[in-house]
Amino acid sequence: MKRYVLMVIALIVTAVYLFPLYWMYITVFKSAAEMFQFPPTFWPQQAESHLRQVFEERNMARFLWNSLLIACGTTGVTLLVGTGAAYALAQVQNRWTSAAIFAVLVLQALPSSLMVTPIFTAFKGLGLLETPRFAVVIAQITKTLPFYIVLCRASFVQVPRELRDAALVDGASPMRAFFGVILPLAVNGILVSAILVFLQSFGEYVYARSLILDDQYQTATVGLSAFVGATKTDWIGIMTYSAIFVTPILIAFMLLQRKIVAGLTAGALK
Amino acid sequence: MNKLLSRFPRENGFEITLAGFALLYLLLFAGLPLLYNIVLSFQQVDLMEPATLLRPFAGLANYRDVFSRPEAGQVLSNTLQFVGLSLLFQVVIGFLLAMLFLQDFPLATFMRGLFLAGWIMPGLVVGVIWKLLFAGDYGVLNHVLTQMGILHSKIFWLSDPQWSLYAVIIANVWLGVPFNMLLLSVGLAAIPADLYEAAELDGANAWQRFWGITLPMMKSTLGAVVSLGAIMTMQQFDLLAALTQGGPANSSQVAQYWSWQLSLQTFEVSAGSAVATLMMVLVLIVAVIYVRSTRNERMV
Amino acid sequence: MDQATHRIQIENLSKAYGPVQVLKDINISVPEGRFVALIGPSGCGKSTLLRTIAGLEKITGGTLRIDGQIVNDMPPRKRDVAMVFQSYALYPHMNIEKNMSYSLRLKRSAPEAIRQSIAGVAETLGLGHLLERMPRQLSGGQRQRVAMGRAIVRNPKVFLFDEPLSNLDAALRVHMRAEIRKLHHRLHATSVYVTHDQIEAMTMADHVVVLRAGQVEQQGAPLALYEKPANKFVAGFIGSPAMNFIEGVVGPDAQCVLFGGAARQQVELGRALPPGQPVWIGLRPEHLRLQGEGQSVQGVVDSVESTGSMTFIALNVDGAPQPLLVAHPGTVTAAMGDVLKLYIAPQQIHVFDKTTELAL
Amino acid sequence: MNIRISALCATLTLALSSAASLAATLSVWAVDEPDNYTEKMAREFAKLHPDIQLQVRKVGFSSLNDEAMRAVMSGNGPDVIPIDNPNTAMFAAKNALLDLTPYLAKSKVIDVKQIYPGPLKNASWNGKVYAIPRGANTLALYYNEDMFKAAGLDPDKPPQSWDELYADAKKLTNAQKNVYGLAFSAVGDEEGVFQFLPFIQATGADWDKLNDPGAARAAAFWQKLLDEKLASPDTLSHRQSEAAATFINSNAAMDINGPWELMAVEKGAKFKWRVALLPPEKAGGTRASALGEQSHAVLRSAKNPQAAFAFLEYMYSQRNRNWNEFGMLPPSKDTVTKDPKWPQAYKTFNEQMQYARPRGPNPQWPKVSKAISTAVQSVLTHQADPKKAMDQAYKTVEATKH
Repeated sequence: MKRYVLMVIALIVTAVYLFPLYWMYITVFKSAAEMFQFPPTFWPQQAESHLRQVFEERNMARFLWNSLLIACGTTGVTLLVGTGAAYALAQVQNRWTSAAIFAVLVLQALPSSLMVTPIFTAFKGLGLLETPRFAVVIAQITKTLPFYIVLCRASFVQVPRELRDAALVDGASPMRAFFGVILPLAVNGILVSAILVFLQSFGEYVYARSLILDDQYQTATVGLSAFVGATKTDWIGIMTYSAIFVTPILIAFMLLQRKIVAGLTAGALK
Repeated sequence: MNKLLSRFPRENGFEITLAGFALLYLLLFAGLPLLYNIVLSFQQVDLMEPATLLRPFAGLANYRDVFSRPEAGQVLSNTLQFVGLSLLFQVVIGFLLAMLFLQDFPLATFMRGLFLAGWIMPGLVVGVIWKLLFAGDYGVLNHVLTQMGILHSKIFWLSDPQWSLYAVIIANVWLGVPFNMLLLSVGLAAIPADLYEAAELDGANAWQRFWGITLPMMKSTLGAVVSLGAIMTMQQFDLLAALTQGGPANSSQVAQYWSWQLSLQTFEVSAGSAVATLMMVLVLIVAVIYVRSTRNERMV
Repeated sequence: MDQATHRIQIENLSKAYGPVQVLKDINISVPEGRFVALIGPSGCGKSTLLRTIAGLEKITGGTLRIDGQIVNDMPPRKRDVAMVFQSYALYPHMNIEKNMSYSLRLKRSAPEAIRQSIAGVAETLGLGHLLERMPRQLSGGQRQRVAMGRAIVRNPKVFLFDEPLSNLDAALRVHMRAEIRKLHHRLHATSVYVTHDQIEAMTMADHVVVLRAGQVEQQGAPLALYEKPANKFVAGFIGSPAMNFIEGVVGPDAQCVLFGGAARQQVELGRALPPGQPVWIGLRPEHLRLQGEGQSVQGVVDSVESTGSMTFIALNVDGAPQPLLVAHPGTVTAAMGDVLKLYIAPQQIHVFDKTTELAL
Repeated sequence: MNIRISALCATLTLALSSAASLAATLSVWAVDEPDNYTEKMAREFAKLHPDIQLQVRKVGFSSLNDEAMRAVMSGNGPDVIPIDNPNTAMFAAKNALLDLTPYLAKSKVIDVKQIYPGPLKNASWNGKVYAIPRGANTLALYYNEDMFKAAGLDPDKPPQSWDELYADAKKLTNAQKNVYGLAFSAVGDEEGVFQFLPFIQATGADWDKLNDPGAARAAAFWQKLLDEKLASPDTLSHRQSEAAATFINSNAAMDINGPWELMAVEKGAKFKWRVALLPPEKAGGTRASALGEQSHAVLRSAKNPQAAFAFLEYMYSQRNRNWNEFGMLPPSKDTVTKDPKWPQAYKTFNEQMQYARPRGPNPQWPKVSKAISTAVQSVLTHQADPKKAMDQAYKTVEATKH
């Protein structure tokens, strides 16, 4: 009985929480007049949609592809660079590593919107603006890396130290011990952190807006911002665009969520 | 760098290489821009001049300028409220949800998964959705609250200076709750069940078990969650840009957005950099808290 | 004995974390095939010492030789030592077979050879039917065996044990103790065994090293430590129940010790010590007799506990910081408040200097 | 039409796929609205000049200034940028723009003397021309005829003074039906300032005369409209386009807006509507309106100034299409608009244009703008008294002059 009471509570809470998402989808199918109605309608009365039109007119295929490439690149490099660092900062614990963690946090102190001017200037000097998507990847990593290190470090801390010792005594080099024993055990945490990094960079806006100077490399977030202009605010269009933008991630997430959540909760090794 | 490396115990060579690479990357691509910002805050800057570090030194004039502005006090108070309230509600709601979904009931895992969906939304998208929800005349939030009898007249969330900051906070809490729940779930799952059993045998009720076991065992997780949350909240920008842009009349203005407006809208780069530098001090404090919370986290 | 026959030779070894000395001037030699126990209270540095032998901790002074070769800077993988951890440290993501074969696979031994050695060891330890299982599917005792097996498979120069039995229940612990001992007899493998349980040390080891605060207090054969403890610490640490101590002063005749304040008592030592010297006298509970003749110590019964086979009586004696414990076989009738006499032979009395605590 | 689109697509693919030859590359920034003017023009221009390799980047209107500033600073700018007209002075004063005066002297396409003085003033700095206005726009009063009639008002007599505007708005407001009398934008950036300036200018004050009591009167008038809920309290966060949307969807009976909304109004409005001149403070008093629209400038760092100027000439040459295709008023006297759409609106906006006043020039316009919008918003939210707020803004504006 108690289980079903809890379930009902959880259902209500979840429904309330997901309401904004519902509202986004419902608005997609409303007409402008209906959207401005008060009291608002909770179900579109004469459903219409401009999914196809928005997708094509806004060149979303191209934008989404660019977003995907950038997110994959960012996630890949973050994993490559960050995993080892997270492990190192979990494994070695002394005042130097404390200082390093401190540095990692402080180095991402400022929002991208304030970092972008010096980064733009520097990238121009380095010639990185010639490869705009790569430039965005490089810039985004400064945000995702600290975040990833901090998250991932926590899962490395969960791996008992004695396992590494055992591997070393068994004849593994520190590198073998890392790849053969520690990495497989932290893989859940790594996976989850990587997914979060991916999503974070898929939704990144500021660096893409400023570092990509050619529209054919532009990302979906920037495409969305073009809707909100001085002389035009097309709410239905914005919601349609947003829905097209987030639905693939939502679906991918739904498919993966079992694994993610299971990985998270079973993460603690005994 | 070499001298620094030599001070590490040599047996950790492999680990040092790993960490060193990441740190070097961050120093290069995040450290230098940061430093640039700090330098600017002590200089007289004309943005149009070519990029150079040699500009007239201004001492603390930029800081005095920032503090002498009429909106300075409000921005400070708003920033503290924005960070403090966002964190408070994110952590409390996240904690409650994490505990709820840790219980055994049908569909628990599935629903928790759904919850995380909120977090994968880009800040910009969340911003525009909430702007629609908050709309005073036709927004659904006003309708629902009125129907429930909580409100008697519409609140103009984004235009009423008494509400605008809280509107932004509400949206930010919405955005941050899944992340908090996620990390706190992991922490909660790591608490051995026998501790609760032991406490129950000792006659502790649920409330006492929470204060006696859950909270102390979650100390380091909470430390991490709070400090990461604080840093993420101080970085929140897309949401502000989409919702109120600091308005009306600076009523929802917070440091990060103000700094951006000064630097890149009115092109008072020196003042903008000074605000950014002051923000870094705040982050510095949070980072200290985080690093302290990571100590003694290994119980083995 | 020359160095070559010593598997492990530790000379003046020291280890410091920054300003904190955790090991000081350690000298231990372990001949081939010997079973050495490192024992001491927690925090004495015994585990650290073991880890320095494994190469998991760097030493900051002295030399450490394995098979005559200095290994101070040698990484663990080159030392050819095997270690059994307190938590067993089984790789959770590998099944039992993979766990046991990990080191051999790292050495790139032939798969057939690996299979054979695993089969052999599994047979010996009775793990044959568990090879496909994952560690989490095993009971504590089984895991412990796997940890042993993982070490044995390698046929290393040295076995290191870090409190391997402390996570087992009492019965299993006694059983495994015997089993490890049997294995050692069969394999004749040089072993260093860390424990805080002196019974384990006494029953299993050929050679016991007692550590305190990073220093060796005494080392030698188990019985030698029991019979001739070098100081009050070792005397108190070795033996169960622990030795009783009474504070006293050597009498004017140099032959006896006076103690007990107003209710003056004395015991004969059967040897001469400088008169007037303040001392501790040490009396083992199992040496105190309720019936007998000759000299005795008198006390008031504080408590009586009987296990059936043994009766433990605690008596309050002036001059003893703790009540004197008597271990008496069988059952004894005594009640709280009774005054009892405890008989003891002079040669069974240990005497330690009051200040240096060294045996006299 | 179809042919044109496919030709466009062909050019587009060509532009994206073929390797760049630097000598003939033309890099253009475009703001995505209205109706994609700059990008459309660039594509047409590139089609006429196959040797030119076109690169277009869309920039959000709100980030135009800082993106352009960054581009100038790093020397990595495009050849042609759009500038919101009050900001030309800022870029020119910072020496970022190419002085077009010598080019104009030789030009056979652009005759500066024909350009209306307002737009020209907004495109010049220190007597030199730095930009070519692509057109002009101004604000007027849209109103819903059906609602006028329903409220017993005469659609032939739109408000002629602030008092009438107030009275009409009051009659038109119907809280039960969620209808406000008036919609406009007081949002906290340039858009809100753009809407506010006509009101203070009607009183005799101006952006550099905010200490004039008229400025406080204008602010107080806006305050009254909001306080009495004749305009939505969300006016403070509505952009002009959102204000227009409430008008189009019959949630507001009148709307102060520009010609760029004509197409949206025509498409969306399910009622009869008209456009009237903005009312002066007192009937028969000074009329004023804002002067807006983007101009196009060539950056000093442009690699190909000849081609860039040729592109500016091309856009200017197409000015006859401004009204019908893009909802923009022409930039010059010699423009001929054939069969103007929405003739009533065309006439009104053209008339209103005579009262349009340029913003600035002031090389620190963004700072001026920010000061004004903060003042307006703090009055509307009752955080400051109109007089005090305007005086404070005046001081800030004065400080930019030194």
